[in-house]
Amino acid sequence: MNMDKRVTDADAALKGLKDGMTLMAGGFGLCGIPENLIAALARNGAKNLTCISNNAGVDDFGLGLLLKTKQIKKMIASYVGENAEFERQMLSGELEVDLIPQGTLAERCRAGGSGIPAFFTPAGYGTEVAEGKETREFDGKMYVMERWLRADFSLVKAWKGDTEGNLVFKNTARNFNPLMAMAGTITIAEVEHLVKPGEIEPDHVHTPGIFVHRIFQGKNYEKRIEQRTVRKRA
Amino acid sequence: MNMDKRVTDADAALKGLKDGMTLMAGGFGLCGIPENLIAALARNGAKNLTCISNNAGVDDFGLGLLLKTKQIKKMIASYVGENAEFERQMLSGELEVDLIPQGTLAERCRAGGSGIPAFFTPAGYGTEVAEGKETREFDGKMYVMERWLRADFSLVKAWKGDTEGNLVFKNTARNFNPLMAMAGTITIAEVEHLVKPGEIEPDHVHTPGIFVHRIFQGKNYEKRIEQRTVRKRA
Amino acid sequence: MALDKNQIAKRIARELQDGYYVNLGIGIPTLVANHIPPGINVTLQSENGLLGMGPFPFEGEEDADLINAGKQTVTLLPGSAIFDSATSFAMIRAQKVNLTVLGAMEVSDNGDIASWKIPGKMVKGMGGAMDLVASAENIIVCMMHTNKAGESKLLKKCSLPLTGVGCVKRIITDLGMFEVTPAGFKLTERAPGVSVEEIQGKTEGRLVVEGEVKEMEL
Amino acid sequence: MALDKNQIAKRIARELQDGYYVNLGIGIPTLVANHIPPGINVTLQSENGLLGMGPFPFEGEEDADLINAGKQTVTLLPGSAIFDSATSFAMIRAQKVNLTVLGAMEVSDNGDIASWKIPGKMVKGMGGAMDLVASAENIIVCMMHTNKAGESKLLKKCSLPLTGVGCVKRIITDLGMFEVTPAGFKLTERAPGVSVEEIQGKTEGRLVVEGEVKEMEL
Repeated sequence: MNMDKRVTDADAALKGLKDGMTLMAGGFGLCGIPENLIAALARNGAKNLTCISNNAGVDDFGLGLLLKTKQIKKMIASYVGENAEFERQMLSGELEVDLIPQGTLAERCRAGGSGIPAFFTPAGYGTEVAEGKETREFDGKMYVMERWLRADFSLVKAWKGDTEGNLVFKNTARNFNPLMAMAGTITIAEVEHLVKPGEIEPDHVHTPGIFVHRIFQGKNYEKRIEQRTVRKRA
Repeated sequence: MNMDKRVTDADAALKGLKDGMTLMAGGFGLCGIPENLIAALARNGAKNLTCISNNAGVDDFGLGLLLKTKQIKKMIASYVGENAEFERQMLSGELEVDLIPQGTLAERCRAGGSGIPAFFTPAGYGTEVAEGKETREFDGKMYVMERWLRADFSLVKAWKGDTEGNLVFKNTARNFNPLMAMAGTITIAEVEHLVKPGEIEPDHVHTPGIFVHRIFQGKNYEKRIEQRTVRKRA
Repeated sequence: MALDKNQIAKRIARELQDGYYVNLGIGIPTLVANHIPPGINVTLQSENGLLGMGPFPFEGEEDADLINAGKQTVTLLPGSAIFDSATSFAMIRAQKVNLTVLGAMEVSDNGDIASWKIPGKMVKGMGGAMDLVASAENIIVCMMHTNKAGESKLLKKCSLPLTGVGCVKRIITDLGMFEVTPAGFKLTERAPGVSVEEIQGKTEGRLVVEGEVKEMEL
Repeated sequence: MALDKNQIAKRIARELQDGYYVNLGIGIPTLVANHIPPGINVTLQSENGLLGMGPFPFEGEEDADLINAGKQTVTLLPGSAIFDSATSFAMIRAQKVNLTVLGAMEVSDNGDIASWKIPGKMVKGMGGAMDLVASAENIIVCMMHTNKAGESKLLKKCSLPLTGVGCVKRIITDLGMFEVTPAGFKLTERAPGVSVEEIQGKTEGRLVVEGEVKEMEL
């Protein structure tokens, strides 16, 4: 073993990224998004990107930053309701948008990282999501055939990672990150804590290092909360 | 929350098991097999069972015990080379056997527990495994369509479990156990350490409790080693 | 009198059974968690990857890494489990979740539901709703009986793009509770003080009224 | 002189590149781990759910819960990861494993491989071999050049049930190293002291010999 996958920072991690590429970005809402990599992407300036992510950020954070700079040509997501600029670009036709069911999105990413080119799911049968897709009955129920999703670059955020690329996520910041990590030709992980091999229990690894190609410790995490809901102490 | 899924022991856990049912049993070789549940099955005496398990145990341990008592009508496995009685029953036609690629077996169990009735895999294309199955080209490569596998009862073994059914596996005893846990109409987990809710970190759970219906602490684990390979100290 | 949102949630909560795993959608469904009857233990599944969702955190204890599918800060409970989005929808599609409660814009009398898009106007996306309605064996839709213009949301045929076909089994509105049957919406309970005639007048889809329809107990 | 098993393993080990993830099959392939050249870091994947497989344990430290795909007791290394069987074959099918080394009963000159069954006689099952050969971009097959009866195992067409079609890229036997090309088995190296004529005599499939064939360095 001993494969040191460290790169110096987010900018260095994006080496090889080109206009027109397909990217995946982990996160659910603003929870578990690769903040450093998104900021570096905005600096990088690559254009005509296809972005696959469950959401599109908010106007001034997350993938919203790349919408502002008009680097995104097409967005594949399941829910984009938090972003006014997104809605404007979509309704005006500036932005291509492919909205797909959340479970289908998750499974398509996993399929891309599992060598499964297609699978059947019940989600979306009979709706416009199934238009143009093969449908089939199994055991009396109707299903839609969905294809895998893969990315030139997958950008994920983990809580902890070691230099071999093994990743551990924290709470619901896990979400799409492990699935997108599997589906990248080049997968970059930014982590809050970069540790030495051996500091993560093998049984606690969520993403085995084989799926990760570059890793670095992120900085200045904002971790913005979208809906701060609290209760009063009794 | 607070769903107590405890049953007293392996015999009680098998309540409702009937002749002719389909069972899954976790484990790879003798590593991570549900020892207590297999012993209880032999006592239970249910017949004409279809067993889905990566291997068939050895002559006097693991699923080999159920071959001896001729409770198994059909075996679905990927590798059965360690069991002379198995080979005898198979070659004589007493036992129906469906041998399938190991990765396909794992994925079919996961599919059964994921509501995915069918998927495409490259494994077995052009071989007798693909006979009678749909094949299709995706992006220039040929694939075989495989169906999900589900079981009336899934028998799994974990290292630790809580009364809500959350499971944690140890080292390579994990193998097929989490996948088969997903695919059972009734999933029974035997664990070496049964603990209270809250004693397992939510981030460390390998199998969420929703997949487990009955749980008990096993006893007298033999954990037999098939190939004891060691090195001398320098 | 028509039910308010909390009363709708309270009525739905009476459908919970001990040991249920439940997925509650955004909006009125979320309120159901506040009305779980004593003695009934249910486990809440949040499709962003959490089983055993606890209440909102105390002020100052919010964790940005711990939210529910509505992006609200929540807490863990003893026995909670965290998992990725693929595993989350695996358990949904494999029907391990016993009850799904969600909102809708329209429902048709054959059980179709529309909830995610108003073409050219509101396009937020379906999130996990399409997976949930296509998979759940037990779905309760809750919504207002009419839209802001006073038009029925219980229709012969949905006018908006569908979220799922023939999947809704039960509907609770501010006016009553309905089962979807081959003959149409069967009225099973009236909101207290709401007449069958009022419900008939506000229901565009086929409505089935058999015998005396009892008033809802709250 | 024909190579022994350790020499075959040693020659294969020279194909390892720094940073490779490698899956080694049961038998001769397992021996490759003993010959990894200095300065080359590779990570061994065992398809029962282990990345970063370490050496056999010291006597008395065997753990029944920690085995490799050959069911041998092994150890962990700093940086090892454990996963379930579906994830294990996910990484195999997604071609994250850089090199797969496995044994065979027969190989044909178009790259077909037979390794799992002798009908009516030996039916152990394919284990993970079908997944591995159908997925790996880089497969080395190692085996004896002939069977116990002295018959060639490098054939025009496999006589036994196939494990995979057109997937084998390279073969190492006790007699030499071969690439599978459209014209057949191309001899790239001879075992020390083994003549091209001997190899030709023991190869039933199409053999391509171009120019001087160098002797293998060990």
